[in-house]
Amino acid sequence: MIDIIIGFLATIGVMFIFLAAVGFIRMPDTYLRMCVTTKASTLGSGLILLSAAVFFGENGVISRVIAIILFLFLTVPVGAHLIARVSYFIGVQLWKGTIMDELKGKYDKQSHELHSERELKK
Amino acid sequence: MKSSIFLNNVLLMLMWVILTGDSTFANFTFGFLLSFVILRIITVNREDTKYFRLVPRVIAFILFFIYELVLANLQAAYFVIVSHKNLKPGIVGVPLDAKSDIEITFLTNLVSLTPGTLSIDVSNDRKVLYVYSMHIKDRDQFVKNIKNGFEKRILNITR
Amino acid sequence: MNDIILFPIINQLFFAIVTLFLWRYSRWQKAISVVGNLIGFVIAIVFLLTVWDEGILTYNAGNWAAPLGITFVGDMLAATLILLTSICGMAVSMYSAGSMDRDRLSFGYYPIFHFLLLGLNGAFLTGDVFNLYVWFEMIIISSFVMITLGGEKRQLEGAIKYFTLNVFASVIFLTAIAVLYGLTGSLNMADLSLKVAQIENKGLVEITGLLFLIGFGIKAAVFPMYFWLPASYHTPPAAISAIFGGLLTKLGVYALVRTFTLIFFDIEFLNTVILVLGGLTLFSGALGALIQNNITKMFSYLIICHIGYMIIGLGLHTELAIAGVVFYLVHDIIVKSNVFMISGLIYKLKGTYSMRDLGGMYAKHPLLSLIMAISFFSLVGIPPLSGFWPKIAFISESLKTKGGGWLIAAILFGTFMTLYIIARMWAQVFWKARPEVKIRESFLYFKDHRLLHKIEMIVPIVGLTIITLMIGFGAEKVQQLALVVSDQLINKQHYINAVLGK
Amino acid sequence: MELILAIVVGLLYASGIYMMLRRSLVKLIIGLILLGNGANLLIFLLGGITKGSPAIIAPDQQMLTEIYADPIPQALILTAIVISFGLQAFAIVLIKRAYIVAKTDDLYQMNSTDVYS
Amino acid sequence: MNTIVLRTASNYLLPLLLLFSIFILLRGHNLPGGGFIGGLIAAIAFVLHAFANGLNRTKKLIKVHPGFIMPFGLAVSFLSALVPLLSNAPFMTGIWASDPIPVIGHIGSTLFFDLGIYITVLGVTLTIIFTISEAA
Amino acid sequence: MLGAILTGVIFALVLVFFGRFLKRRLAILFAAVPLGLFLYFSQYIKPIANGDIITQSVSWLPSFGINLDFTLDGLSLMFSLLITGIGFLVFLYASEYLKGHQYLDRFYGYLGLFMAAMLGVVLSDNVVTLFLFWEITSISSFFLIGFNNNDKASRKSAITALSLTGFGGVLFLGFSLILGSIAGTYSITEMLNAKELIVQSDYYIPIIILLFGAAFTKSAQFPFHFWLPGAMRAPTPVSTYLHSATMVKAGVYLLMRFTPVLGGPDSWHYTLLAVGGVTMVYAAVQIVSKTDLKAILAYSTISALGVMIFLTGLGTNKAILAASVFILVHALYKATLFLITGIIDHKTHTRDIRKLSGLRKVMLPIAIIGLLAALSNGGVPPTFGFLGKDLIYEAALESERWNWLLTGASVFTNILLFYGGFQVGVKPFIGDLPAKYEKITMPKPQLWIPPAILALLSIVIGIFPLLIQDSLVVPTLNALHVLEDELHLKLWHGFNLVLGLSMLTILIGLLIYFKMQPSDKRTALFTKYEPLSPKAVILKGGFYFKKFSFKWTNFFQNGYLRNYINTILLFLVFLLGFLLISHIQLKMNFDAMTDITFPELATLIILIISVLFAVITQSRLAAVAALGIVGLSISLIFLFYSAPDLAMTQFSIDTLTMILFVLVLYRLPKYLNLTNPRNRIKDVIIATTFGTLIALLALEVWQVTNNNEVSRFYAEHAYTLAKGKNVVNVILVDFRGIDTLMESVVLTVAAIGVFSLLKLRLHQKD
Amino acid sequence: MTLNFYLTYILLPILIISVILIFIRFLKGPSIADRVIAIDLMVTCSIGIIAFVSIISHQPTFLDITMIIALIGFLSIVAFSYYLEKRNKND
Ligand code: NA
Ligand code: NA
Repeated sequence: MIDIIIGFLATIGVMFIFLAAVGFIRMPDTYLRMCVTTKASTLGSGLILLSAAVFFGENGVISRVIAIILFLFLTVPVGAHLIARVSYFIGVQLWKGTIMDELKGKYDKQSHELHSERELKK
Repeated sequence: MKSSIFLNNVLLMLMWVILTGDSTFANFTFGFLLSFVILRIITVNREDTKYFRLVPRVIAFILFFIYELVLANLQAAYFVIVSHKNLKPGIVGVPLDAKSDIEITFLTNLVSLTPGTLSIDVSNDRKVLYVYSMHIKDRDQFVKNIKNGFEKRILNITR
Repeated sequence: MNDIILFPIINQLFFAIVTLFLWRYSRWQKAISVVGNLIGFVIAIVFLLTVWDEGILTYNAGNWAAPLGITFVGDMLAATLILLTSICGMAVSMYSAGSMDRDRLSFGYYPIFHFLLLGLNGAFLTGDVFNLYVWFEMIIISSFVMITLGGEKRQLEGAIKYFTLNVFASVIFLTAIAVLYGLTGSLNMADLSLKVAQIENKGLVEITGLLFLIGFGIKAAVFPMYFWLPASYHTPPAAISAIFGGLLTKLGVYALVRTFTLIFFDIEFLNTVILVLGGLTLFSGALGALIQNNITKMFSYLIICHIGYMIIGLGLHTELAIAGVVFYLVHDIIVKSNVFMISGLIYKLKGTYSMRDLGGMYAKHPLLSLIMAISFFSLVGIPPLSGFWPKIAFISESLKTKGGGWLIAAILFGTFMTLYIIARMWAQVFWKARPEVKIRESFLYFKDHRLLHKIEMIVPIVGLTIITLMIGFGAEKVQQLALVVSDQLINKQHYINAVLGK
Repeated sequence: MELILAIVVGLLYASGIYMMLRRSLVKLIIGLILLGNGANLLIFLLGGITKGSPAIIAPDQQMLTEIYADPIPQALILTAIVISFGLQAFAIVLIKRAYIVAKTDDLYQMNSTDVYS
Repeated sequence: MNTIVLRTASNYLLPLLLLFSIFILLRGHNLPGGGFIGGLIAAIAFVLHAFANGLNRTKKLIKVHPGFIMPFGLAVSFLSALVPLLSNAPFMTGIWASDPIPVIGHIGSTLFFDLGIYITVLGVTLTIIFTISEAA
Repeated sequence: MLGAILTGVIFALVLVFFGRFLKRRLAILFAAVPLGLFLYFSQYIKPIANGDIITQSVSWLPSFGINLDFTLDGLSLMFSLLITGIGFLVFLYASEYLKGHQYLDRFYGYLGLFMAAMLGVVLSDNVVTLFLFWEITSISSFFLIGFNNNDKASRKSAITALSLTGFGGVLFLGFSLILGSIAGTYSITEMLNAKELIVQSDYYIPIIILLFGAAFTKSAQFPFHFWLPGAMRAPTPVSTYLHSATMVKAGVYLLMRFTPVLGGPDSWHYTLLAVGGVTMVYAAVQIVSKTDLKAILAYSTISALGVMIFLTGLGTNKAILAASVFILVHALYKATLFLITGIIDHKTHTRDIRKLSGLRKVMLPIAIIGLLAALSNGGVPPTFGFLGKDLIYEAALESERWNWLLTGASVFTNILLFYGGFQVGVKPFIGDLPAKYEKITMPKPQLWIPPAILALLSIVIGIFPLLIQDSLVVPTLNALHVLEDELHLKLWHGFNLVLGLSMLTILIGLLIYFKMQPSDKRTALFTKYEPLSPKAVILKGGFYFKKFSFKWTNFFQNGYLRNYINTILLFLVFLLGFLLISHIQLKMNFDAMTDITFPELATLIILIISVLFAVITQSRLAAVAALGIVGLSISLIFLFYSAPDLAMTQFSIDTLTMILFVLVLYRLPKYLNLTNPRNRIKDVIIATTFGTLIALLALEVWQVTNNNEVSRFYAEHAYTLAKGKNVVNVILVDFRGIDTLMESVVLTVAAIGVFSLLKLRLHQKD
Repeated sequence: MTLNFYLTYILLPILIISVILIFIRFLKGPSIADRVIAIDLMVTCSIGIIAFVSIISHQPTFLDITMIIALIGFLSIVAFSYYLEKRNKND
């Protein structure tokens, strides 16, 4: 039974990661690639860690795994946000199929401040 | 103010116990003292923050999040595996009701964690969150989804 | 009494930490550093006397008997070098107090200086080959910081070469340690001495020896591996050049002597290589020095040239020749440090290192010139000054080697060239009337220094000169010391027994 | 495995050297880093690699009982890694300072201290 | 970097990571970890904070110049290595309290030694990264 | 004897410190020092004439086998008396000659040091101590020649002189040590017993080559003679003392001293004969082209030294006798001539013989002294010079081979020496006195008494040769182990061939003196052949040597770091390859290797590709990022092989490095300048070779099994003894704690370095 | 089929292949952001790999490494962003 749980969690985890990897290779622009990878990999690694927690079944291991997962959930999106933001700064091009860009022209080139006005109907 | 430090302290103490995986009384005490010292070192006029009072809301939230996560992942899987030709990606500005640092951060992180969307930045006046999405069928619906989904639930917890 | 071994290390570490705590207070640092080095000197003397009386001392750090932990070994070679280091340290510490600018002093000069001395003391004392690597790294990182301290263009350009080649040497050293550990499973040098002797595949032993030779050879500035030295040694302030010129290259020589007497003895092929390299080092250094106009650059090449003697001595590998190496080390460390401090003083007096622009020293500062002359002519080895005596051993031992004629020729050539170079320098810098040279703006000339600073610059030079004279005229004592040292080195069983307690 | 590891070590040494021979200071430092990694792996390889357990004594034991990875090379590498980190940090800043002062990172233009003057 | 998200995250990460670093330090003697890696993590905590909030704020937090942390750490290691000399044991000998205390386990001079390493590495990493970011 | 030498040294030292106060008035008292020493040595004349040999041995450097052994035998005594006697006169003379000179104290200091060293040379019985004093004579000569150091030519002459004598000194060093090793002793007296051993050793030829080199340079023999004319830049007392009477004779002394030890083989005799012969003739010919008094004296000195070497080379009893006597003869007359040249120079401010005449009208006593010296120099009876020349001719005639050639050469030389002596000692005083010299008066007694004494001695000894026969000459011969049965020095030998040759010499000498006045044409002729002179050739050689030095130095030290690395690497690869190929059997034991799994393989492949990527990519940032992947892969490898601590540290450090890189990179330019393709290919080849060798070495060493008893100890006792379960950490903080402590010091230093590199700005340039 | 076999010979290889795919993207780029993301992804994947290794070799201690890897991987992302932003600002 335990083995099945472990196998199941690990399989899902690996699948997520594999999905992320394929997406990462296939997606046409940087933003899309970011979109499919960040969470998939986080989730994937988290699940694999969980399976390890189940496998060892010790208090210490479980508590540590939970800590790691929490930590991942806290940091990975922040990282994604940072790199996405900076990609936009450095002018990484959006894919030609992109339908809208409401960020356009809102960044101050000098101070990197982001404005909310213009075009925003409250 | 004092209570916030106290709460922080307790939180850190728990963290310590989790990390060490040793739930004896002595370890609790040690963790408390340690956190006390650390907080003492780092606290410089930080704003008071609120803490979750409502456990049920948290649990509901977690379940909701997992549901969203799986759903979005399936959607992403479809696009990755089948084709990305008919994707309609774009950047959308989502007006924010969330005000505090923690609320905004929570929200942006959750948006990022959900497959298919990615928070790019929050405007400096904290009014708008710019979100990249890989597939926008309807802009307004998309904004509404976020506001009614994640944002509302987060505010429920934090306020 | 074995505790005394660790005192040189503890002392320097203590003063490094104290000066680091005070790193913005340059005046305190000066005083503390001088005191620290004075204590170091006393320790070194007690240490030498103890080893002299009681034979090789060992100290097992952490109370782990060799070869389990790191063992420090105080043999006569180590004790001698520690004494020399402490003398130079004392001199340069004081000289720095007078000559080093405020900016450098308040950016960690003294802590780094003590770390450097710490590294040297540690390297001389350790009986563990990996620990030796660690000390080496401490020394090179300290020397990197010292050589770039101030961050001027020429300093940096020199430092890049210095850095690259020295790090490369460290990598080779580390490679050699890897190979050695792979072959023997041991790091303790006494233990290695026994285990390497048992290795059946002598080819591998030769290769390991070769790696050590290259790694240490680069650091000792042996031909064809010395390029970093002329590129960099003349770039920092004189106090730094003094400690570099006096001690750092000699560290490479020390390491070569230690490994090639203790671990890789009797490898004929490598000994031949060492002899050839020694000769070429002499030759190359002399040729380089001949064509220099900048006096510090000239002395840099002379460092290389004179390393050649010691390398030849090592390659000859007889008891007398090793004694010669030790004697030469004693002489060279003191004199080279002094020569660089003297150059710095000349620079402070005249504002230039260029021989073309220098002159008139003798007319203006006769007594100072005379003191300087003693060091210069010791460098040449005019008997009975200090540089002469070890050559007796090198030449007479060369006779016993195949191709010794070439070695003798190289030794004589080096001697003659040094004589010529120094005489020419003397004529240019001391005799010649000073050409018209513009007074430099924003340059602190010697005359503008405070009296205390002037004294702090002159006293170490006079002190080292007196020591030089003592080495020259007390050659008998130094030679007796050198013979004891070399006896311990050649009959390595003493060392091994002391360490492994058999 | 050892064969390939040896090849990797050789590759690290070779590419380290190759990078050190380039004109850019940045490449030079990259070269040194690669060399350092090569040396560490060499210690690891020659220390005798094992797929045993880590050199950590089990909670209920007094000593290592199973086949364990030789801890000495590990300790040596740890020290070596940390030391090279110090050197690398310094080197990286050296590049920067050199660039500020000399306005170039081209090694061919840093010859002044060797030229006869 | 001027982003709320990172700022908020780093404010929460800072105490968490400091805690974690001490955890890593204490368990080093028995499990992977130790002073070096612990000090590194502590430094990373402050560095993250600095990236998010600007150096000046972080410096205010630390209160002393990171340069002064280094000699402090060295002094701790050095003294813990010297202590055995008082009881006539060689330099660096491990001195152990007779009974293990809860949480930390055996208290010995090597623990203080590792603590010194921790502090030194913290000081070193902070000094290096702060200096570089200031100059960058 | 040590006392005598020390007296000179102490004298010099006292002058260094107190000279300033003494030099004004009391300079004349300095002469008391050599006088006292002269009297000291005089007391030994009698004992030594009786066959005693005075020895003194002071233990100095027993572990080198070097002691201060002194022997006072006839030869040493003769030289000692010369050194102190002429020294006394020169000291006296100089007190007036350089009166009021700013650096008179230094001058006497050097002179005192020289005197001490010269005494050391002639008294030492230990060949290394002899070398020691020999070098000091060279150095003090250097300082004395360069005494007028504002004059560029003086400095140049000093360096030339030091180069040549220093070169000789170096050869002497080689000579003394090799000889000492072969003989098994440094004592010259003891070497006499080892003569057979030495002469038959393989090193005999090298030994005498080194000895000759030392002696010929010091004694200004062809082709090394040219430093001596240059040395005339020194003040005249110096020329008198060092460069005619004493130091230059040190070479002759050395050869004579070692004749009993090394003499005998043909190589010895013929070399000396040839070099001495060529020198005496060559230098004598040069005299006729010179118009400067000191230049004439310089060449005649060289020629005379040639004669001495020539006689030493002949080596017969007669020849040695002649040489011994000639040393004295020459010292007396040549010193006189130099001293009066000094007086002339002092009074007229010229030394050009074309401008000098009629000085007898104002300085008659000097003229008489000059004439006497010239007569002795010319070998006119009844001077001492006549005696000396007779002995030379006798010796030459008795030669076993080529006696006519040798005699002819001697006669020819002596004719020209005669000419030179008259040019200096007679010519300035005869003829008309130019108007501008009419005001000249007699010099102070300190200036004319010394030459007068010497000139008188030349006459007195000439008339009464017995004064020196048994007291000096016979002991000298005894010291050289030459046993002249019945020595009778006398002026008159009857009418014989020797007398005829003497008369012939004088006649032709006079003839030339009157017929061949100095002419510009002749000087021009000599100038024309100047490029062929040894001086020109050797200086040219020096020039080319310097050029070669430039080439050699700049070839290696060319400023390009890549060349430095390449040179070291080539050297390493060459030796490593040689050793690997010649010693190693490349046999692989594949069975012992661990199996590779897919994750490991993939990690290694990623590692390899990212390394290659870092090397190839043109983007610095990409390269740095690739380094991050290298670090990650390596830490995975560490993990696969159960090294968690390592994996952790490796990963952290590599990431940190990457971060530092990234923070630093952004202001740097792109990779703008690339190495040219040819160099790149070369680099690839050398780098690959190096990498391959390391890989081979790794495999080879890996196959050697070692016995890790230390790690077994750690595994067994880490917990029980060091209370830690993570053995790696226990090693780090306990077993090898020093490493870790010092490693943290390394980090600290690096941090300080980073801080100072980026923050320190110098306010004051240096 | 045991769990160990399943993990070792099926899941782990898939994970490794994913890493290789990510690595290929790293090599291809094209923007530096892609490379940075690739590194981050590889770091995250290695957390998975380490978790597998610790299960397969029964070494729970290996899990501790993942914590440090996650932590430091995050720092590198932050630093890269910091750098890219600053570079952009200064251009
Ligand atoms: Na460490
Ligand atoms: Na550790």
